[in-house]
Amino acid sequence: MGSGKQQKVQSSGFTKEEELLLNDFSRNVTTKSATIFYGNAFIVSAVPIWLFWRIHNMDLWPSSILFVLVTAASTYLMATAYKNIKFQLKHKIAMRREEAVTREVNRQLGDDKKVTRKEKDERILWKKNEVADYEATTYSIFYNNALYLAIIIFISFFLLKNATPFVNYIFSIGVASGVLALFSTSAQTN
Amino acid sequence: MLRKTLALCALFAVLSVCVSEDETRARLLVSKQILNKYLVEKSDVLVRYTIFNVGNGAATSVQLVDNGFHPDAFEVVGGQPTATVDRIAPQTNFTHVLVVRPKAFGYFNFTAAEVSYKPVEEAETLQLAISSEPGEGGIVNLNEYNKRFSSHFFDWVAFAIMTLPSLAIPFILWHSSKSKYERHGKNKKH
Amino acid sequence: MKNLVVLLLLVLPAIICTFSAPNKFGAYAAEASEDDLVDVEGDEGAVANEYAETDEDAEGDADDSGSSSSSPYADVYLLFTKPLHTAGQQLDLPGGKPVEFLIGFTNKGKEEFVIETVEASFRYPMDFNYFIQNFSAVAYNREVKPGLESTVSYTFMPSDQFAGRPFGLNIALAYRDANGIQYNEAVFNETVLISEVDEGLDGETFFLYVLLAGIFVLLLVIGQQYLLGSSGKRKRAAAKKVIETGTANDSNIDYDWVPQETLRALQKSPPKSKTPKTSPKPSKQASPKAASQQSPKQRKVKRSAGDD
Amino acid sequence: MSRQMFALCLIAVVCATGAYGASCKAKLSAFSTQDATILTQLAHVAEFTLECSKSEQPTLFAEFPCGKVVPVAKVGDSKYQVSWVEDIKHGSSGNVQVRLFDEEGYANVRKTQRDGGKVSSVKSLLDISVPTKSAYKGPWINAELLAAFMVGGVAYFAFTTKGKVQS
Repeated sequence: MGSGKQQKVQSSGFTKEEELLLNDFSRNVTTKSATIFYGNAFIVSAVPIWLFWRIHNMDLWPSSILFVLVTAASTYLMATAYKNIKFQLKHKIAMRREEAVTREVNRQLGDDKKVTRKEKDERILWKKNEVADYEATTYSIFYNNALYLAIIIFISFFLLKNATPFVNYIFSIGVASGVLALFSTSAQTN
Repeated sequence: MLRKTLALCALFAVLSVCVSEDETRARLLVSKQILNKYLVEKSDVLVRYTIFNVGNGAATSVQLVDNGFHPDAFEVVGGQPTATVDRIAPQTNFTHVLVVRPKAFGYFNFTAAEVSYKPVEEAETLQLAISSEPGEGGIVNLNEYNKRFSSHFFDWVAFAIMTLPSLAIPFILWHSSKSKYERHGKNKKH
Repeated sequence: MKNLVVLLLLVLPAIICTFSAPNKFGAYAAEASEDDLVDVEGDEGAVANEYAETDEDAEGDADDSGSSSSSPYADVYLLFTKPLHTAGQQLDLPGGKPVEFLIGFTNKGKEEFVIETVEASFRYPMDFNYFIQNFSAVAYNREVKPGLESTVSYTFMPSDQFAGRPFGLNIALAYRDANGIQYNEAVFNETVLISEVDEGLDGETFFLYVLLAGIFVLLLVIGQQYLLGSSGKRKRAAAKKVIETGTANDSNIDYDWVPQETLRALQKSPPKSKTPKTSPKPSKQASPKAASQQSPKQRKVKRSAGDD
Repeated sequence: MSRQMFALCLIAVVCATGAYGASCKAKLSAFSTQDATILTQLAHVAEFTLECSKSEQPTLFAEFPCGKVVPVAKVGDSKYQVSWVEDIKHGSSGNVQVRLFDEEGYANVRKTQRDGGKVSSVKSLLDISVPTKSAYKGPWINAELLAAFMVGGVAYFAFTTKGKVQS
């Protein structure tokens, strides 16, 4: 988180365009992607309830309050993890894609002589940003979901196999989402 | 005093009888065992009767009768609850198997079986022996058992179906974008 | 006497503590079944031994296992069915495996007997007064009518932690006759050896693990192959590009980390001098943050390069 | 219902001519326990009725492939039962050849055993082959283990791919 602020402080010295550029690469997410993140986080947090209901024989209604609370917490943590991993990946992906994107934009605008160099660069930049954003978002969701489910299954069916479903549920979901959220930030600050 | 002497006399009498009879007498130990991990309604209950002849004479006309499985409560699916063996040699054992299925669930007291035999070939009276008692066992409801011990295969399949979109959709989106731009680069190259 | 009791009180907890899990059970069992034990324990004079505590009451029962408290009308026979045991040999019990035995009881008298309990216990082979592990006393309360034979079965599990050591195994059968007189017969009172079960690896689980390891390795290999395949190509392609294109290729130039100002400046300057070429490779090393923070510096450097 | 169907494998089979002039026929029905998940051992039961040319009902002894000779229990009018249990681990399926001896044959068997000969050399009264079925020993692989490995594989893939993307 600290680094984000740092960036902002530093960015004050830049031009407007630079700021815009930096903004694109900052942690801040638009409402659209926030919706995607929270929606996904909610789905993936709610799905394990099925496991605990059917396989660990947890009663659905008596523990519904627990389900709601834990799912909400997990949703928040997962969304954080998505955001952080996405932010982390976006730069790298942008660097990777720049060549291909440049080429693509060049080809699209190849014949059009009216487009100025600057406009072309801006388009490339914009396109690259878009592509990187898209890929980072999708990959971040995939990555976090996969790890989340793996951790939950491992904890609830192996580590806490013999614990009561109640404890099992809280711990497996809590640890899974907590660990993911934690590692997503720690990896970023490195 | 009188009683004591009487008892002593009786003891001697018995002892002398024992000594005289010891050469040829058969002696049976009968065990009745339920070889089940779980007793489940409408499922096999495996009963094994083992007759050990620990005497030094052969037991003849050995008849094993188990009235413990009432036809109202149990269905005999394999073997018979009554069996006759002509001869059990000394220092050998005889095994008889009965498979029943309980018709209902609940607690059931498995009682002992009875064995009658002639300890000596020419004996007129039958010696009656009572087997060991498996004791009380809880017969589990079949549905309950299935719920608790089934492999939950279909629950897992359902879980897989539920989690698949959250993993596959972001992955496919990411992968398509990735391959699009990477192929792009390659095509251009060659 | 008092001294001895005090000594016992001191020594016993120490002994119990030296044995971990199973002995917790043992100690617990001893505590729990205390009430039964008053009558059950001790072969000799157990009936009169009612003052005794669990652990002390066996005093003096070791030296004489002669069943003085057995009824002359009762004939008792013990048979180990698991493991099968022939009389005369030393009994070898597998540690960690259930041991089953049958006790045949023949009523030779005219009055009925009631088989009350059977209890097995491990004791020190040197001194049968000391209990190592008490197995739970099983209450049968089985009537044996005159002339009848009855069999009771008992199962216990010696801990595999005891493996390789000899123990005194005492099996006590408690019964009473029609007059209510209690008898307590030591059906078995010998030193047994607890043997180590040399199971090695359970074949089934071993194969399961092998199978799982195989699947895992396969997954790894597939994943690796897949990743190496795609990334390898990509890397090679990237490397080639760096070598071949050089400055000549316009499309290869990395513009996005170049600030707009510089770009503007570059546009004005002759095409030859627009050298700022950052191939993907070097920039890869820099962390994202560093890259974005570097831009002002780069700008300066590049500017100077352009001015030259 | 299907379990019951499975469990009750009634097979009427086998007739063979015995020695000693008396020819006997056996009508056999076999039963094997089907669900090993609730049992500690498996049982196989063969019940058969014997129809001999002579009206008498002989005392029978059975020899198993392992060489063990045991008396056969009579469970009714010319009805006999041979039954045995085996460990779940060694549970097998297929036909088990059981050789039946009458008392005369059994005496021969004992004699051969005493002389150190092979029991198989003694002629039997009748051979029956008891069909045994293997029992259901639970799922081949633990569902949760499978699930764990699948999701673990996906997570591993995701993790390594992330490394590749970031490097």
